[in-house]
Amino acid sequence: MEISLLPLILIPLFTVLAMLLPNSQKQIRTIALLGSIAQLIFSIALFYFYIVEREAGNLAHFYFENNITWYAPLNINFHIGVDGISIAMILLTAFVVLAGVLVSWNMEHRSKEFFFLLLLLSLGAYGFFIALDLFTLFFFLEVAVIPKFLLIGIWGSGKKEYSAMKLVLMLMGGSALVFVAFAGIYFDSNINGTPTFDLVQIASLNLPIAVQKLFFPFAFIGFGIFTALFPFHTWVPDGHSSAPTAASMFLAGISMKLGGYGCLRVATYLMPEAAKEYSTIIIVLAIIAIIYGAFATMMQTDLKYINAYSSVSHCGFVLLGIGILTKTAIDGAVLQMVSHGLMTALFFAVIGMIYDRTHSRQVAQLGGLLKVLPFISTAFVIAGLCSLGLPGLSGFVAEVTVFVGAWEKVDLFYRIVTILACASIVVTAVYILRATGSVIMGPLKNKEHAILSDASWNERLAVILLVTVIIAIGISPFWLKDLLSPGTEIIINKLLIK
Amino acid sequence: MPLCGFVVLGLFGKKYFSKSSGVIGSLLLLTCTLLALYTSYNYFIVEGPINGTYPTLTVFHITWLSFSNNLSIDLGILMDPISVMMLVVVTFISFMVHLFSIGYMKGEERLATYFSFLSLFTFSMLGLIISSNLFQIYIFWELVGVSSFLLIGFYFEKPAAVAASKKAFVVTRFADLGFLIGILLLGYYGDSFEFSTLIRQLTDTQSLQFTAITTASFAGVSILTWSLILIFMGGAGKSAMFPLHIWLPDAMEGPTPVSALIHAATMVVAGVFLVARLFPLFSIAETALNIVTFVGLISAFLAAVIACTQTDIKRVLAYSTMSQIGFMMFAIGSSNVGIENSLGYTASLFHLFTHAFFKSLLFLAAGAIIHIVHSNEMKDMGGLRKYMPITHLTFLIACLAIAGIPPFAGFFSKEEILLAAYHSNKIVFFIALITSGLTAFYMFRLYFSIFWNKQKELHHFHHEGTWTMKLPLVLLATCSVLVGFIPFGKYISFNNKVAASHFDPIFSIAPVTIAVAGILIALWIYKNESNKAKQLAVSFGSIYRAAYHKFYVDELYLFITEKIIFNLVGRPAAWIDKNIVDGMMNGIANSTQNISFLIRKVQSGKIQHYLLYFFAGIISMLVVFIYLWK
Amino acid sequence: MNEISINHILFLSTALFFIGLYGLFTRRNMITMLMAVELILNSVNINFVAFNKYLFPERLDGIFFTIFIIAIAAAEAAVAIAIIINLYRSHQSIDVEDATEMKY
Amino acid sequence: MLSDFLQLMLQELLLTIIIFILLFLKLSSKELSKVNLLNIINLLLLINLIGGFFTTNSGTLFGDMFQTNDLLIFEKNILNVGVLIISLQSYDWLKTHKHLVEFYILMLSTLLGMYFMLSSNNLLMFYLALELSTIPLAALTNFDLEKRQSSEAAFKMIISSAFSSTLLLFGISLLYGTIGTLNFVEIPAALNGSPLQLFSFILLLTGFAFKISAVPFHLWTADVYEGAPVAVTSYLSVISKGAVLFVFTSVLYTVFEPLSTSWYNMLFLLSILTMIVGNLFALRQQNMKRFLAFSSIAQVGFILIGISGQNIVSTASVVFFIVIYLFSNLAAFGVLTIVSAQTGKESMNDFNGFYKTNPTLSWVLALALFSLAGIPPTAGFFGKFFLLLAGASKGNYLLITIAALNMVVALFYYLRVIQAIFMTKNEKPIEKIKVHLFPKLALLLCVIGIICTGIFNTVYNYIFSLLK
Repeated sequence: MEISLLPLILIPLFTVLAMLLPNSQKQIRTIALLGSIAQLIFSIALFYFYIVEREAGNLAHFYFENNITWYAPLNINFHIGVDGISIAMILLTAFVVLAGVLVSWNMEHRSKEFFFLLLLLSLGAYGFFIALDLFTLFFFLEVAVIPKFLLIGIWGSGKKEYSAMKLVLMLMGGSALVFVAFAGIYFDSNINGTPTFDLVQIASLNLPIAVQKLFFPFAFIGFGIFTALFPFHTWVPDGHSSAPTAASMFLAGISMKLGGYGCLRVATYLMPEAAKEYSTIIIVLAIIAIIYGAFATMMQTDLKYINAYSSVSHCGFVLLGIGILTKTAIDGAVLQMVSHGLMTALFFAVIGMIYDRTHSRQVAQLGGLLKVLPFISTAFVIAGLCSLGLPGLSGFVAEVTVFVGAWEKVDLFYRIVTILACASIVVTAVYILRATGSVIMGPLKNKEHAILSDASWNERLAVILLVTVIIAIGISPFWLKDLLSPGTEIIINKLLIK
Repeated sequence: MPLCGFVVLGLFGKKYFSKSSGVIGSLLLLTCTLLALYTSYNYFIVEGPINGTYPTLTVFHITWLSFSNNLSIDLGILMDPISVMMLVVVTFISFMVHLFSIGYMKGEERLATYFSFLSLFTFSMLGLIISSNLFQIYIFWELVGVSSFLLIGFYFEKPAAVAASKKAFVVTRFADLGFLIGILLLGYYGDSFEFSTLIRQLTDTQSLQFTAITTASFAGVSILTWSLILIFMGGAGKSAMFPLHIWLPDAMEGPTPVSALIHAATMVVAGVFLVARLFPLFSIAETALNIVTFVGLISAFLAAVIACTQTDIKRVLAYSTMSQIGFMMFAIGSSNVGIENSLGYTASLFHLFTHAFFKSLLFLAAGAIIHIVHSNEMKDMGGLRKYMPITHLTFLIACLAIAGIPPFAGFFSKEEILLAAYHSNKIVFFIALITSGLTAFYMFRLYFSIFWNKQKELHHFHHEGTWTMKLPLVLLATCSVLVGFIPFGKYISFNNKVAASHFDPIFSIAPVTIAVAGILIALWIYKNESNKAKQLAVSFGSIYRAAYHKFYVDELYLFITEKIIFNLVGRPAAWIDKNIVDGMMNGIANSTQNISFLIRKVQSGKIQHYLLYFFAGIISMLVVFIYLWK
Repeated sequence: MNEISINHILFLSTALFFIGLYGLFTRRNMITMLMAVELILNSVNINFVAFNKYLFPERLDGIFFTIFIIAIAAAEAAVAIAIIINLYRSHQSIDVEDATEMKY
Repeated sequence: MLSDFLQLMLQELLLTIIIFILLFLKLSSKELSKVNLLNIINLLLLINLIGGFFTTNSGTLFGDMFQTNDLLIFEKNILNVGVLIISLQSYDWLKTHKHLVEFYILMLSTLLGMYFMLSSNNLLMFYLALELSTIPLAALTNFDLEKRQSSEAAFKMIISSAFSSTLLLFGISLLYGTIGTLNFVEIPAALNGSPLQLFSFILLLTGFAFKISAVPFHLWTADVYEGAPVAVTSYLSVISKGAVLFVFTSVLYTVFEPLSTSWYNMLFLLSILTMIVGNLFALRQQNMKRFLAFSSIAQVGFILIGISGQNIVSTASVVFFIVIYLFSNLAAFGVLTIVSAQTGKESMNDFNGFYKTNPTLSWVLALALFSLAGIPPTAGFFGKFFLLLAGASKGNYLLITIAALNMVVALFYYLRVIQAIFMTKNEKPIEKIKVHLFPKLALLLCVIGIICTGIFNTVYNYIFSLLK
C-alpha cells in the first residue's frame, strides 16, 4: 500500500493558489474550507494507510519515503517521510486548521489575504512534520513563521504591532540558532566525504561527542524558543493575546508543537549523547516553566493571557517529557503535544467566540455566560476540564504518561521533579476553576450580554470537531499510543546505544 | 455469569448519561438497581461461598494505556463482596434520589441537565466501585469529583454555590495529588496497578517487590507506608476527613437530593471503600493504619462537637456524616490482621452499609422540610410534625437509627465498631463512646427543634409533597429498620472468609445507655422553646464559639491560599515574568536601538571625515594584520 | 656617491603622498582637494617610474601605467570639476563644509 | 587573430556599437519623441542581452591582458539583465528627463567598463576598467541636475572614489615594486607574504572594499545613494557592486591565493563589522533609499562571509546570491522608482497605509523585502542559506552565529517597512498609482526571479557546472 506524501504539501499549495483568483469573500472562504477538508481527509487516509502498512508487517522507521534531489552540489535533497509521531502531528494540524477556517468563517476584512496566509502557515507546518532532510525542515520551519507577523499585525487586537514584531523576532532568533546547529551537523556528518543534511543518514552515523555537546544547545534552545522554553517564553503571552482567533489557535495549537517536534526529532534523535548530558538542565527549565507558568497564570485577568500562560505551563510538560529521556516520558511528551494542541485550540476558539459577542476578554467584566451562551460555555468548561487533566479527556492521558515516565527514573531528583509537576495540576485546577467560576457561572454581570446569540453553525462545527477528538483520545488513548510508540521506540533505542 | 449484568449496567450508565429526563433516568436506574440486587443475590446466595471463601472474580479486562511491558493502565471489572455490596447501596440510594428529585426539582427549567449530571455521577461511582486497578479507580475518582462539582454548582447563579463547588473540587484535587503520587509509588515498586497483582506481590514477604518497597525508604519511613499514607490522603479528601473536610459543609449549597446521594451515601464513603480495597496492604503497614485510625477518630469527634453547635439543618447533617465516616475510618484502622480483630473491617463496612440508608433518609427528609419551609435555618422551623406526619415519622426512625438505638440498623453496625475499638485500643474506645453519645444528642436536638418546639407560623400551608417524594422516605425508613438484621459478617470480611457476626448484648449496654442519655438531654433542652440552649452555650463559652466557627479551620485555609499562595507566589511570578524576563528580552532590542542612535554621529556628512575614517581603517588594518595577527 | 638611489626617489614619492593626504583632509576648498588628489596620483606615478627604471628595466609596464594614470587623472579631474561647477550653481559655494546636507 | 578578437570580445563589441548608435541617435534625436527613443533603446538593450547568450568562447587576448570564459560571460549576462530591468523601471522618470540619451550613454559606458573589469587579466587593465566604470557613475549621480542633494552626492562620490583609486594605485605600485609584474597569471608565483606585499595587498583590498562599500570604507554609500536619482541608486547598489564582487572573488581566489590565510582573517573582521554597522545604521533610517543603502551594506557583509569560504561551492554560492540579490533589490528599488517618479515621495512614513491604495505594488515590495531578509519561500532564503553554509565550511561557527543573529536584526527593519505598508493607519496614503507597461514587465521579471530562482535548482546547478 504505497502512497505519496506530496499531496500533503500540494493540497494547501493549490488551495492557496486557487484563492488568488476569485475576489468575493464567499468564494474564497469556500475554497479555503474545501482545501482544509481535503487536507483532513488526506491526513486520515494517511493514518489509515500507515496502519495498513504496519499490519502488513512493514517495520521501517519512516513510511512513504520520497527522496528528490534538490541541490545536488550541496547534497541537499527534498527528502520526506512519516512515522507515527509525524502522522499524529499532521492529524493535529489538519484538525486545528479546519477548525480555524470554520471559526474565522465570517472574516470580512481582507478575507482573501487572511485565508491565504492561514493556509500558507498550514503548508509550512505539514512540510515541517514530514521533512526528513534538515534543509527541508528548516525551509518549512521558517515558512511557518513569517505569515504570523502579517496575521497578527493586520487582523490582531491590542498592541498588535509590538506583539507581532516580538513574536517573529524571537522565533526567528530561535531559527537562527537552529541554523547554526544545522550547519554544524552538516559539516560534521561526512558520509564518505560529502557532508549531508539527510536526517536518516546522520542518525545512522553517530556524531562525535564533542560535536553533539557543541551543537545540542543551539538546536535545543532554538527549537525550545518555539515551544516556550523558560526564559524565552515571553513571546507567547503577547503573541497569543494579540493574534486573531484562528491565528492564536494555530499559534498555540501547532507552531508551539513545531518546537517540541524539532527538539525530539533533531536535537534528541541526532545528538543522544548530548541529550543525556544536558537532560538535567532541560528538566530544571521545564519544571520552572511548568510551576512558574501555572502561578503566573493565576494572576492573569485576560482570558487569552490565562490561556497563553497555561500554554507555557503545559508545554513545560512536553519539554519535561523530552528531557526525562525514558520511552514513556517521550510518549507522554508527544501525547501532550497532541492533546495540548487540540485543547488550547478549542480554548482559543471559545475565547474568540466570547470576545466576538461581548467585546471583552476581561474576567472581571464577564459573568454568568452559561445562561445566555450555553453551547459556548459548555465548550469552555470542557476545554477547562481537559486542561486541568480530567480523566476521559486527552489532557489526563498525556500528563499521566509523562508522570509515569518521569517516575521510571529512580533517583531523588526525578522524584522531586515529578512531584512538583504533579503539584502543578492542582494550581491548574485553581486558575481554571476561577476563570470558569467567574466567566461562565455566577450571576450575569453585564446586562447587555443578556441578548447575545449562541454559537452559529460553523462555530458549533469547529467546536464539535475538536471536542470529538479530545474525547476520542481521552476515552481510548491506546490507538494514539500505538501510533506513536514505534517512533519513540526508535528514538529511545538510539539513546540506549552505549 | 455476573458479567452480563455488569456489561448491561455499564452500557446503561453510558446511555442514560446522554438521555436526560427525570423519569427515564429513574426508570433506567430502577433497572440497574434490580440488576444489582440480582447480581448480589447471585453472588452471595446462588454462587455462594466456595469452600468458605467468596471468590474474587475479574471479569472483562482490557489494556487501556500501556507504559512499559509490565506497567499499564487497564480497564476491568473486579467482583468481590465489598464491590457487590457497594453496588447495591449505590444503585439503590441513587434510585431513591432520582425518584425524590422528580418531585423536589419540579419546575426547575434545567431539569434535563440536572438528571444527566446525576446519572453521570452514578455512572462514575459505579465505575469506581467495580474498578479492578488503582488507576481505574483514580480515573473514576476524578470523574466523581467533577460530577459532584457540577452538581454542587448546579445553581450556578448563586455565588455561594459556585464558590462551594470550586472549593470542593480544589480541595479534593489537592488530596488527589497525594493519591496520584501514592499510586505512582505503589505502581512503580509493585510493578503493577492491578489490585490482585499488587496485593499478591506485596503481601508475600519473599517477592522482589516486597523487599524493594520495604527496604527502599524515604525520611526513615518505608516507601510502602509513604505510598499508603498518600493514597489515604486521597481517600481522606473525598471522605472529608480532618483536615480536608472543609469542603463538605459548603457542598450543602447543592440541591438537597444531591447532598443525600453524594455527600451522605456514596461519594464520601469512597475513601472508606478505597482503604477497604487496599486493606491487605494497610494491614502490613502498621503506621499507615494507625494514621487512618487517628484521623478517623479526630474527625469523628470534632465533627460531632461542631454538629452540636450548627443551626443550619443541612450543615448539621453534613457534620454528622463526617463524624460517621470518621467512625468507619477508625474502625477499619483499629482492626488489623488476625481472625478476631478483622472485626473492625467488617464493622466499618457494615456501618457504611447501614449509614447509607439512614443518612440519605435524613437528607431526603430534610429536603422535604426545606422544600416546604424554604429555609435551612432551624430557627425558622418548629412544630412541623402536624404538617408532615410521614416525614416526621421517617425522620424519627432515622434519628434512632443513627443514634444506635436497638433494633434500628445503626445500632448493630455501631455496636460492632465499638466492639472492634474496644478490642484494639481502650482510649479509642472511650472517645468513640462519647462521640456516639454526642451523635445521639445533636441528632435529637435537630429532631426536637424541627418537629416539636414552638411552632412557627408558615407563610402559607403546603401539602407534604408528591408521592414520588414520600415513597423514597418510606422505603428508606423500612430499610434502615431492617438492614441491621442482615448477618453482615457472614458476607463480608477482610479475607472474604465467612465469619460469624459477633453480637454481644452485654457489651452493647454501654453505648445504648450513652445514646439514650444523649437523647434525654436533647429532649430536656429542645423539647420546648426555652433559653436552656443559650445558657448551655454560654456555659461552654469559648469552646462553643470555637466549635460554632468550625474551629477556624476554614479561616486557616483561606489565609494560606489568599495570603500565601496568591500574594507570595502568584503575584511575584507574574511580576517577574512581566518585568524581569520580558524586560530582558525587550532590553536587548532597546539597547540595539540605542547603540544605533549613538553611533549615528560617525555618518557626519562631511566628506573629509569619511576620507579620514577611510584612511584610519587602512592604518588599523595594517597594524592589525602586519604586526598583531600574523 | 653622487648618484641618486631609489630610496631618495621613494622618499620623495612617499612625501608627496602624505602631503596629498594632508591637503585632502584639511583643505576646505573643493578645487584644492582635487589638486591634493592629483598630488597623490603623481606620487604613485613616481613610484611606478622609479621601480621600473631601477628594479625591472627590461619591461615597460610601469611606464605605461604611468601614462594611463595621467590620462585618467585628467578625465577624472574634468568630471570632478564639472560636478563642482554644477554644485556651485545650486550651493553658491565650493566650500566642503556647505555640502553636508545628507548625514546620519 | 582578428577572428579571435571578434569572437572573444563579442559582448564588448556589441555594447560599444550600441553606445555609438546611441550617440548618433542623440545627434538626430530632435525628430524622435522620447517614448520612441526609449522603446528603441530598450530594444537595443534586449538585443544586447540576447546577444550575450550566444557567446560561449573562452580565451585570452592582447598578451594575456584580456580573458574571457563561460563564467565571465554568464556574469556579464547577469549584469545585462540588471541593466535592462533598471532601464525598464526608470521609464517614467526618463520620459520626463531631457538628457535621457546621455543617461544611457553614460550608463552603458560604465557597463562596458565592468565588462572589461570582469575580463581583465592584468592590473593595468583592471585599473582602467575600474575607472571607466566609476567616473561616469559620478556624472550619473549628478543627473538630477537641479537638485542640491544630487550634486552634493556626486561630489562626494567623485572625491572619495578618486581617493580610493589613488590608494589602490599606490598599492599596485608597491606590489609592482616588490614583484615586478602586473599580470594576474604571474603574480601568485611571486607572492611571498612579506610585510610590504601585505601592505600593498591591504591597499588593494581597500580599493575593492570601497567599491562594495564594506565598513569602514562605506561612508560615502548612504549619502550618494540618497542623493542620486533612484535609477542610478539601484544601478550603483546592484550592478556596479555586483560586478566588483565578481571580480573581487576571482581575484582573491586566483591572484592572491598564496595570501589566503591573512585575507581570510581580514574578511572575517570586515564582514562582522560590515554586518553589524550596516544593520545598526539601517535600524533607524527614514528615507527609503538611505535605508536600502544600509541594508545593502549589511548584505555585503553576508557576501563577504560567503567569499571567505574559499572553495568552489562558495564561489557558486556568491554568484548565486548576487543573482538573487539583483532580483530582490531591483524589485524593491523598482517600486521605489515608480513611486518617487510619480509622487516624489521617498520617506518611509509616506508608505504608511500604502497597501490600501496599491495592493499589488505592496505585495511586490513585501516580497522583495522578504527575499532580502532571507525568508522562504523567496529565493533570498536559499541565497543566504548557501552563503552562510559556504562560510561555515571553514568551521568558524562564531562568525556564523553572529551572522545568523544579524539576520534577525535585519529582519526587524525589513519588517518595519512591511508594518508601515500593511498595518500603520494613514488618512491620506499615496494615491493609486498607474504603472506603465515597461515597469510592469520589469517588476514581473523580478518577481519571477525572486520566486523561481530558489525553489528550482536550475540556476545554481548551471553556475556550478560553469565552475567545474
